[in-house]
Amino acid sequence: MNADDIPGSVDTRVLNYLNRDYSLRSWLSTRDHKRIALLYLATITFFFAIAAVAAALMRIELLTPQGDLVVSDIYNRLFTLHGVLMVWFFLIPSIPAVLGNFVLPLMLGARDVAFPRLNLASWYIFVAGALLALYAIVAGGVDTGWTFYTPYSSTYSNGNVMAMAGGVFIAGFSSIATGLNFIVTIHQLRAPGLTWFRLPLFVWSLYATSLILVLATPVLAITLLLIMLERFLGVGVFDPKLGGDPLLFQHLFWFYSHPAVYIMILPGMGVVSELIACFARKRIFGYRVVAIASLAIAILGFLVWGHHMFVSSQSVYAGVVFSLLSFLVSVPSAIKVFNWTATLHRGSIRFDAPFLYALGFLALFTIGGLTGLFLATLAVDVHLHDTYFVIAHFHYIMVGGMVMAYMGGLHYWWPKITGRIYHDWAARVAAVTIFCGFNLTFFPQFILGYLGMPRRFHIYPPEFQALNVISTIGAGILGIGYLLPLIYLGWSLFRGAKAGANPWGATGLEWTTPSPPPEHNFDVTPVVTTEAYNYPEGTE
Amino acid sequence: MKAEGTRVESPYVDAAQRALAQQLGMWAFIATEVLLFGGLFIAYAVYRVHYPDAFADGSRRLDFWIGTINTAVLLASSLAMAIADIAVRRDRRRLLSGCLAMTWLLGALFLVLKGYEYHQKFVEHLIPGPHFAPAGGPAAPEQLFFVLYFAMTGLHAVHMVIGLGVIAWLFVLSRRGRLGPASPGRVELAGLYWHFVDCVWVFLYPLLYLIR
Amino acid sequence: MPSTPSPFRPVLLVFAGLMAALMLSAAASYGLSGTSGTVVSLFFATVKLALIFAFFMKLREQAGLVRLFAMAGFFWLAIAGVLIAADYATRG
Amino acid sequence: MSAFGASIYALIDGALPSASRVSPSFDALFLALLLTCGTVVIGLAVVILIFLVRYRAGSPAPRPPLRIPPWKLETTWITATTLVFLVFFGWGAAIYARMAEVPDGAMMIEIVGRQWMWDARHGDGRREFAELHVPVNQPIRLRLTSEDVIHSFAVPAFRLKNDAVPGKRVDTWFEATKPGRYPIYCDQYCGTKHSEMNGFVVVETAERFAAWQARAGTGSDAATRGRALSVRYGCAGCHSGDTVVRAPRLEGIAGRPVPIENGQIVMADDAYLRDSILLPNQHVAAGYAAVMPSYACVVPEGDLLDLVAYIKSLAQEQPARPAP
Repeated sequence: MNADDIPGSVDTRVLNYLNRDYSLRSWLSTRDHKRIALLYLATITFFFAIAAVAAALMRIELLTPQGDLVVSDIYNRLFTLHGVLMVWFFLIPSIPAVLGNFVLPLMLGARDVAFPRLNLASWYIFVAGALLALYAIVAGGVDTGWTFYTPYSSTYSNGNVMAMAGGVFIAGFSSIATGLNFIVTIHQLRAPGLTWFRLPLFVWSLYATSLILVLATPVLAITLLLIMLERFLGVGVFDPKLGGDPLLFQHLFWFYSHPAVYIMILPGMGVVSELIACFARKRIFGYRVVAIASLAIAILGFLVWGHHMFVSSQSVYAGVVFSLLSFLVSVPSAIKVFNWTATLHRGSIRFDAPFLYALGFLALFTIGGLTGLFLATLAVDVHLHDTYFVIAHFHYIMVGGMVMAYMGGLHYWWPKITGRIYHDWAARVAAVTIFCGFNLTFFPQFILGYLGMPRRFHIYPPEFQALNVISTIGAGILGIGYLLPLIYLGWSLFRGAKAGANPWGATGLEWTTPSPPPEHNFDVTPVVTTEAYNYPEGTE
Repeated sequence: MKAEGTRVESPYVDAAQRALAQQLGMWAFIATEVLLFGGLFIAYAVYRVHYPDAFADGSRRLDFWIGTINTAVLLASSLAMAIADIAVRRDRRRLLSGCLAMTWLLGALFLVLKGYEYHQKFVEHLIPGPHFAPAGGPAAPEQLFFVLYFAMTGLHAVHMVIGLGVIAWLFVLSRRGRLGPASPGRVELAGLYWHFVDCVWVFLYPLLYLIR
Repeated sequence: MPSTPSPFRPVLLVFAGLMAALMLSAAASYGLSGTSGTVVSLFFATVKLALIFAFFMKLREQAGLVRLFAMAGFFWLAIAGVLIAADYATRG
Repeated sequence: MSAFGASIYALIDGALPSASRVSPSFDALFLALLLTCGTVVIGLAVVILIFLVRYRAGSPAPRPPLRIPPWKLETTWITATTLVFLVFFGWGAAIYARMAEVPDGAMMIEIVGRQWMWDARHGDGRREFAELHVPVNQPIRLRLTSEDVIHSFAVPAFRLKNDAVPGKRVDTWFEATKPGRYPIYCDQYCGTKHSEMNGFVVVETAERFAAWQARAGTGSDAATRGRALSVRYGCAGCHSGDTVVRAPRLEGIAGRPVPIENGQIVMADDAYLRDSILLPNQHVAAGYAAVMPSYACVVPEGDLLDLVAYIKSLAQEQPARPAP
């Protein structure tokens, strides 16, 4: 029953996790972290597509200042759908539940995550939440925005707030299950010799992410529960007519939702560390600083939520405190950018597609992070708050940062996941298209925001039209950029060349096992004797 | 082995590693629960400071004796659970199933008393909403107190119901002789959960019943 | 069995302590009100929590890592509480 | 197409006027941030590009080990970043503190947000919808509130923004420095017609503002409207001398200390009057039974302002009877 038995296998066909059983039942009852990762991949791709269509409709609507494509109510439902699905049903599970699930045990030299059954349960919980959210959309939609601000969401909205909040509430438990699983896995299932400071940086970032998942998500859960209770009873704790305080909702909501931003970006940072080390053929500069910066971001990230409330009439003193803490949390992020840049120095750089995505991440995340400073600066935020500047800023982080990293990671581990290699030039073209389309879409929105165009505006003053048209054209290019990978990655599944165990010549335990990996990941439990990214340094 | 399609169920090297992993997992889950209830406690604290009179008035409308007796009942059920945990390690099977039964019964008694209290609140028009009409007129934001009362005790009761399900399952296992010193993990983990739910009530009791 | 101290002695003593704390807390609520009443009743609740965590949940005999996990939830709750209080305490 | 052309022109021209007392200091800070961040972005991009070319795989560039110890580099850029960040924090906080402090002698205007319009009430009782006339070079205190959901009163030309939260009244201020017409937006999503909840601030010279006041007529002032409302809501039924249900008289209460049930004394300021209507049993006047129902769901925010104004207008009348 242990790993030593496997070499005795007489089967001529090489068995791996994909081909050992093709039945649907074997997929739906699997406890294999690699298969669960693929279940997540299929699910979130579906939700990404729906949310992207909503975004496309909004961008087309915003071609003209009048509301001529859809009426306001529909527009409001579109941006709520886009926000809710993108945040909770795509971004938050994207890197952790897909790439993390697949790669984490491989990186640790483990057979699986600590609680395989819980892992499968988390996917089912996720699907249950997603179905409820889909029901809310199909049954008429929700028009609160993804932030569910009270008292609009609790009293005034006539959308299916109960179902949507319920869907997010349920999906939250899948986040908690994943986070809990990862934390215990990283503590308990590291291969012999794999000490904390020998871990790949992706593992560090997943650990930091899991901390947030476990400690922040329950606060969102209880907040949504209170909203549902308020809608159900007709009275509730956030109701100003009862003496309740709508700002308390914002505090509790952002206590989750600001750290949630780090749930979305930290795993991206981890992936990018892997990519830069691999394609520059160098150990990440300042490895320990980068590793600890992940934890620092996770912890400091809990102290800054009040910067979403500078103009909400929270106390001036609280505003000052939150502003200071927000600046402090940006220090470790800035440090990471410097360290990645320094890693390129005297490296031996190859320009494969995953690395192009990593470069895209570096550029866009830097812009996104620096514009965050504008919003952390109290006086400047007063002007920019709730304008398109904010929209542009967080899309630079979420899409420019996270989605770029996700795509980079997907391209990097694709040969490991599928055992096939995709067409490299097609992937490079897609990376460049996405980068250009993205900037064309979102850079004009910084200017729009500076000029004062509020977010969530369906009809807007005509002087904002030119920039909106540019933005919509960019969105078209971005959309094409996202369609390309579907084509060449799909094509590679059938026609792609077979990938060896280590097509990139990378270090890391996941590259020591065949592609696709066997069901138990490793024939022999690996023993680690070196640090991560042990590339030959110096001359080449 | 391979041809039969069996797989190594456990990712662990040995039972000790597995036990520690489960401990860690359970405590991480309890940290999650602390923050889940914590959101309610924070909302409570904010309004309690804002409206001390309304909260004192609301508290006076709760049944002090049911609250106190229920606290004692829960503490006793925790004791039974703690004894069960010792019993399973010493392989005292009859004591184990007896203690599990005791834990379950005391937990159920708690819920019955709680249900009776909810019924009382219904009769006295203390359910928040359009029919909220306490005798003698409410101190104005008093509905806030009752919304929080029902949210906090309701969430706690949901946890109790889940706990009762788990303990009933353990009881069945113990009657079948499936619990013993070789694998004390299940009783121990269920115990952690049960004691934690108890701890939540330990705080709900003074915050809801003892304001004067 | 009779010669060695009963293995159940510690938990029974803890239970006695819990009941004592409960009774003191209930009795105190008759004498005290307002802030002092709140402080006293929360003190007794904390005593009960500490007893349950240390003995019933056996935190006393656990590895340091487990204790760290047990504290994490309370630490993060304190973060939320302190910063929210910072807003409410300084509102104009 | 003409709108399109105009929008391009607006871009070139700098479509965002700077028209309030704080906007120049805001603009200076914004520019400093923009230059700093722009330098960092361009600097990083240049460095990265150089590395990419020079250290591409197979290039002949030598790659000797680094001679500076890494910890020196790390401490340098950690310290530098932190210091730069602290400068911007302090700068922003200083301006923010100034924005929060309403200057003395500011002219008070109450703004009520409701789905989906801005309702402005001047001190002399004039009301405006979706427009706000103010004189130039005169500090204006805005008292924001909302009747339904959270709105946000934003005037980009003044770099001004504050949420209008139901159940709260929050003060903010501005001082316009250039006559003109500047758009008001609602920046907090507030429902179906959120994007149509717009308006204009019309800043005029003192003379033209006086002319506007004369032209707009006096309108009935808040206190007069409040008197009518007090009849409509039945306040007078209890709160006048000759009724069965005894309740405190409203005359001479505003601005005076009131003894309440638990022996404390509270000052009958705006907040007290307002709470007494919405949460009457919170501070019951000594000697009276707690019988008044809450008007929290009955009186909209706008009417509440008028009622409070009415009660305040009675401040100088005969004092309330001492409690029996």
